[in-house]
Amino acid sequence: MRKFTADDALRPRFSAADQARAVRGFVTAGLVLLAAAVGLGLVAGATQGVGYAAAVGGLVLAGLTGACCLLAALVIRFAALVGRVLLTLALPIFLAGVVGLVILAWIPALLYERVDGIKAAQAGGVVRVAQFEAALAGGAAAGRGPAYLAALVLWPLQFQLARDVLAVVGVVGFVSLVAMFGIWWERKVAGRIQSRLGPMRVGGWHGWAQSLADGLKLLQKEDIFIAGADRALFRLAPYVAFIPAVCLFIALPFSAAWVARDLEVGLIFIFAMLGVGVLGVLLAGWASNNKWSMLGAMREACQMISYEIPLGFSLLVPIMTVGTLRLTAIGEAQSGGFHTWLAFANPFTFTAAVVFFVATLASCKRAPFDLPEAESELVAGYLTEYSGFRWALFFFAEYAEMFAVAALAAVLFFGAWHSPLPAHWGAAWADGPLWQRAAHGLLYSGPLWFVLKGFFFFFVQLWLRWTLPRIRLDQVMYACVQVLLPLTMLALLGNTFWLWLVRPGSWPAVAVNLALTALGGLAVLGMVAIVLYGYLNRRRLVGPMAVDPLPGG
Amino acid sequence: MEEKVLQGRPDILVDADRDRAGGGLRTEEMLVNMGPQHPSTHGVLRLMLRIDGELVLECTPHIGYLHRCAEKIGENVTPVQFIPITDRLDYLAAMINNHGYSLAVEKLLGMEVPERGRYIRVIMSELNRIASHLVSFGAYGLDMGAFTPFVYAFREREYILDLFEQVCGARLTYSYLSLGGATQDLPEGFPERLAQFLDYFEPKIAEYNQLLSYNQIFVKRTAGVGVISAADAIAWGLTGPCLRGSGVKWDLRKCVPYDIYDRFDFDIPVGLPGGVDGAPPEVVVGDSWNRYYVRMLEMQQSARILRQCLQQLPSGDYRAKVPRVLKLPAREVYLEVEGARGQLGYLVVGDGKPVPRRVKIRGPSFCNLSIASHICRNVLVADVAAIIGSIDVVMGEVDR
Amino acid sequence: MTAAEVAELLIARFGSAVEPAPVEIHPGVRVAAPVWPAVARFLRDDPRLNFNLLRCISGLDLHPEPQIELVYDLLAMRAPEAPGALWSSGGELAVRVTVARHGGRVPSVCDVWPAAEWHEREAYDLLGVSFDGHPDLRRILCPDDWVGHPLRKDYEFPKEYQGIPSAAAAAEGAGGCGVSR
Amino acid sequence: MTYGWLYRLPLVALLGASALGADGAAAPAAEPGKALAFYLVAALTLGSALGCALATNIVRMAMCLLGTLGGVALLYFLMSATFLGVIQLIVYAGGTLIVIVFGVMLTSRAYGVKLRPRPMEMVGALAVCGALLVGLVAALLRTDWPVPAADGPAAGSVAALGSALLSAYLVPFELASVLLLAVMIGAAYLAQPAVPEAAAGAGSVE
Repeated sequence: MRKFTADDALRPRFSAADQARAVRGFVTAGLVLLAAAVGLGLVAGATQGVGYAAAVGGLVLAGLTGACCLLAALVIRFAALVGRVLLTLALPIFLAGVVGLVILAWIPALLYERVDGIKAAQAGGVVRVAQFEAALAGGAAAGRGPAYLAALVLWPLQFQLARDVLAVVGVVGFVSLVAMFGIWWERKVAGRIQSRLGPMRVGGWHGWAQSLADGLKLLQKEDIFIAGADRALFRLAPYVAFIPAVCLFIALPFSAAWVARDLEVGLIFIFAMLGVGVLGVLLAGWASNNKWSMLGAMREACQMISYEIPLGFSLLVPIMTVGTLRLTAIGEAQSGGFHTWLAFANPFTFTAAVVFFVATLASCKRAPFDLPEAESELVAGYLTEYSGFRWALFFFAEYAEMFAVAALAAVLFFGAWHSPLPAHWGAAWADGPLWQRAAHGLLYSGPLWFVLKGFFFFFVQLWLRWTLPRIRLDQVMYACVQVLLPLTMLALLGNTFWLWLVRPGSWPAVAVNLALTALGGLAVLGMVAIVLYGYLNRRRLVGPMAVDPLPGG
Repeated sequence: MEEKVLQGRPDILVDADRDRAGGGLRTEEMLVNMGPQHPSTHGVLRLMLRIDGELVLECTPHIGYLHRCAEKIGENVTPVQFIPITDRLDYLAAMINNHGYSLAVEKLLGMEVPERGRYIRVIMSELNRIASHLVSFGAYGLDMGAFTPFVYAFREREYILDLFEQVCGARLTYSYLSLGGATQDLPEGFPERLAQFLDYFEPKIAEYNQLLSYNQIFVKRTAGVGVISAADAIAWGLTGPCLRGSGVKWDLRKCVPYDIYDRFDFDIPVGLPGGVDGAPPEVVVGDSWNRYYVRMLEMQQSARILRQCLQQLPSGDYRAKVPRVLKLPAREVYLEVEGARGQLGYLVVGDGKPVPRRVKIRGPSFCNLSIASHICRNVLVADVAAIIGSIDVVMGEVDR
Repeated sequence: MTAAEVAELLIARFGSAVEPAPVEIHPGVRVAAPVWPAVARFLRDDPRLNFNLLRCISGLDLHPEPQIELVYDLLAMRAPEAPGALWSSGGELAVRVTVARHGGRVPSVCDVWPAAEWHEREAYDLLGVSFDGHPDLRRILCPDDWVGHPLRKDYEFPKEYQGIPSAAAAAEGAGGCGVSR
Repeated sequence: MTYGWLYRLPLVALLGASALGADGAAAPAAEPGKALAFYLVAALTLGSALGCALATNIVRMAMCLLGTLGGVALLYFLMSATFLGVIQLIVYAGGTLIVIVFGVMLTSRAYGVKLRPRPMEMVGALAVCGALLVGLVAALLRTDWPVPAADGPAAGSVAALGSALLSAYLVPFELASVLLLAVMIGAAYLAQPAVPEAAAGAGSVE
């Protein structure tokens, strides 16, 4: 069998005429959009008065889209070359991508900080390009040098709208990447757990392009409508599921500085979005005009409404401990290192952390709570009648939600974006020059740790999914009402008394903290040990006949 | 025991019963087709479910989607030609089908099979029983939502299929055991490879019990679900693991030994009451968990038989002389063997011609499935998958 | 207990409605259709016989004779004295009931052995034997609108089913090597 | 009488925004982007409210209701009353609406059922709505909309809201919770299966 490589996925075999037409189209669109961006920029720059934020937003949007169009034209024109380069550089791109994404997320935070500084120095109103230039050049406006270019780039960032547009673009991009990486990773993890390899072919290194190829496949699939389905709602459902999943990320803080909108009520905003996403599933189940879909949707509604209660109660514990709904504040409250993480503060926060994780499994429809799409009972539940890209949207939403709740667990209970190391070790860098601050932010208490922790809990979700059977509907309800709910209430009450009676720094607080910290550390070490054991014995465990040739074969 | 059964029932069902009795709040009933294309009906079984929310009020099996006129074909071809058709009955345990039909026709003809041929037959039957139970174990895990045991089961089964491939070149429909013995001798080194497989496989069963059988969620899903009493099991003609799961210690290999099964030392596992021999406390004799667990235990016993076969395996002819043209005498025979799913019976009627006048096949799954409508009543939709999976039907054999 | 002994018992109880059927290898008794449910109940409930397992119902088309013979294969499973011990076999028996090919009716034994339900449906479907008192006598393997009973010796395979040409029709065109010779 | 109120109508929303927003006192005229957003969201809210009234299919109505409720939540967000907006989403969109749709699904036959009001119902509804509209417009015209002090306490903040609920408005708050408790008990009582007559011991002869 011929090996299916990135060539096939990345280098579409289209005719030269089609290629030329596509390139022409994209170039035209790109140029028009860029021209529009320049025009808007001129308008905004010429007047520079108040109230041209709309023009600025248009400028950023048109500029980004135009650039994307031109990039697409380039990719199509040099498709063969791109394919070859991607093929050779697959591994570096893949590895650099993870770190690079985080850096990409970190740079704007630094830029915003700079812009805010300049803005504050100029006190009030809209800051002019010249003032930016002067600030960057460290003195009076200095002709048309690099400082001028930098000033042009930075100038729109003083408007919240421009930042918002960038943030939304970034969030959507991140969600797509998380979903694509998550799907590939789930398949790899599942494969390894099942003594298989998982995707190995597409793209070369460990099938890294599998999700890409799947996406291409799904895009090309026929978009099937069921006769008798409610078409409008059937079309609407994937978006109703997907948009809240994206909205989750708007309030999710990647670090203290990098959050699309640092809402005062960030925590319950995320909670609300988790709840609204269910409507998409309900709608999908109903609009499909299929009894299995309907059963799946009903299960989802049942499960979600029930599990919102323990989920909400377990959220109350960190809220009460820190005293705010602002996620960045909750994160900053745990900045001291491993032992200051909220989960290890007292037994009740630990309980709340466990309950929170279980409840999020249920709200994300992950095993063992994957009843809404239980393939052995309901065919595919609410997804039964979906195909192609609409189906993919549900999956994007699901994986985005999975990462979001995993990351939320990290923010609430496991030190948010802070590394486990004690804070004072890295304190020297935190106030150093820019590069030291950037490195500190990136490595010591920044988005890298946030993403790592998010993916750690994501991995735990996958691990459970590929190990446990599914529980039954009445058992789901039982677990919610008779196990989790009393537990969370106990945790809430206990936490109240703990906060009231136990003085921070007193010996019971310290002892419990140390014991729980040790427990957490042991759990992580145990996981590492299991993974190592499996890796070292990977040949022995599958038996001696794994590569048993046929007689004469 | 009745009380125990009630304990296994989830509260929601007891409530639902009460609702119906008292005419409480009710949702509308609807009819749902589970199958013929459904992941957990193991083929083309169609179950008509009348459900009230998640509660199944009535379950009517509809079969025949895989009817391929095996019996009609049997009346038109010679017994040797019919062997490949038997492969397609219970396609997960084709060797046992070959074995049973060969035995029936040999009994009709009064033919003797050489010793080595008999041992080869038992080896193949038992090996295939393990392969079949592995599929059942894996697929049952899948029914319960656990994907991983399925892959492990298929990995092990793959080794068995490799062995079969070395023996006869086929991996699913073997046609290897035929009139007079086997179609060819065991290949060189086969006993060693089989021993190697058994060394590898036997410890694995305990691992799978850890992974699935004793998993708390799995136990909660299967214990006390679809309980069949011993009397019901016999009345509905259940055989094989389904019958033994109900606590009836009955196995043709022991009770009415055919071929050379009286030479081996092995146990007949039966359903366990809760808390006995490592069974979880929730378990009831005759429930889905026991039907499943009997298969796990039977794999160990089959491995035991295989080890004894390897010790005793004689040299010599693997096949009796079979004349080119066989005339079936004008008499009839009904013979049953213990298949992977129960008693597989063949009725062969001869009338002096090379083709039989009538071939009738008693597929164990056909009888086992007939109890489905009886026990899939007042259960949850998820339990239907648990019950049908624990009965472990192969539609090729049900529909013939 | 051998088939001959069972036959003696039955004749003593039911008289001439039962006679031995000493078919070679597959011996049993022949029972007249009207008394068959009573005989069945006796076979199951009498402690000496205890034929509690109905293994199979096979219909034999005796064409060209205008009869169909139903063979009920029974097995006696004896529970052990001690709980948990191996069950033992109390012997097997083939009961033969003959019925007319056209319009013949046999009383159902579903209430004696619930296992008979599907077997009788199969005999009805494939051989066209009607069973009185069967709770749900429908076709089981063939579609509900199928014409004819395929296991009859004089069965002609239809040329088409709901507009779909059948394999037999195709084989006829190709020189004929279909199922029905 | 001037027509100034016509222009101020959308600004009512924005005034709150500038008053409650973290940025402090930006003049309303400085935020045409927000005005644009307000008009868009208002159109969404009104449009889906209209859809909810005109749709004949109950699930479509529910979805239109989602648009309306979401639109109102967005209006709250525009006014920087994020807490109110989020609560709106949790309680109405994420809770009530789901229960409505769930209830509709349980009746399973709702698929394909068309709900059309009878003419008399239409007339009645129109009359009530017309009266409501007249009343509201009259109230709008008569009220002199005060511009809240820009540097006042952040009235929309969660902490302030919480304190207010547990101090000044403690009695209404507790009354509301008692009401909800009563509703819960009532619901549990209604959902309880009726006691079978035999168990009740009443051999009713009819």
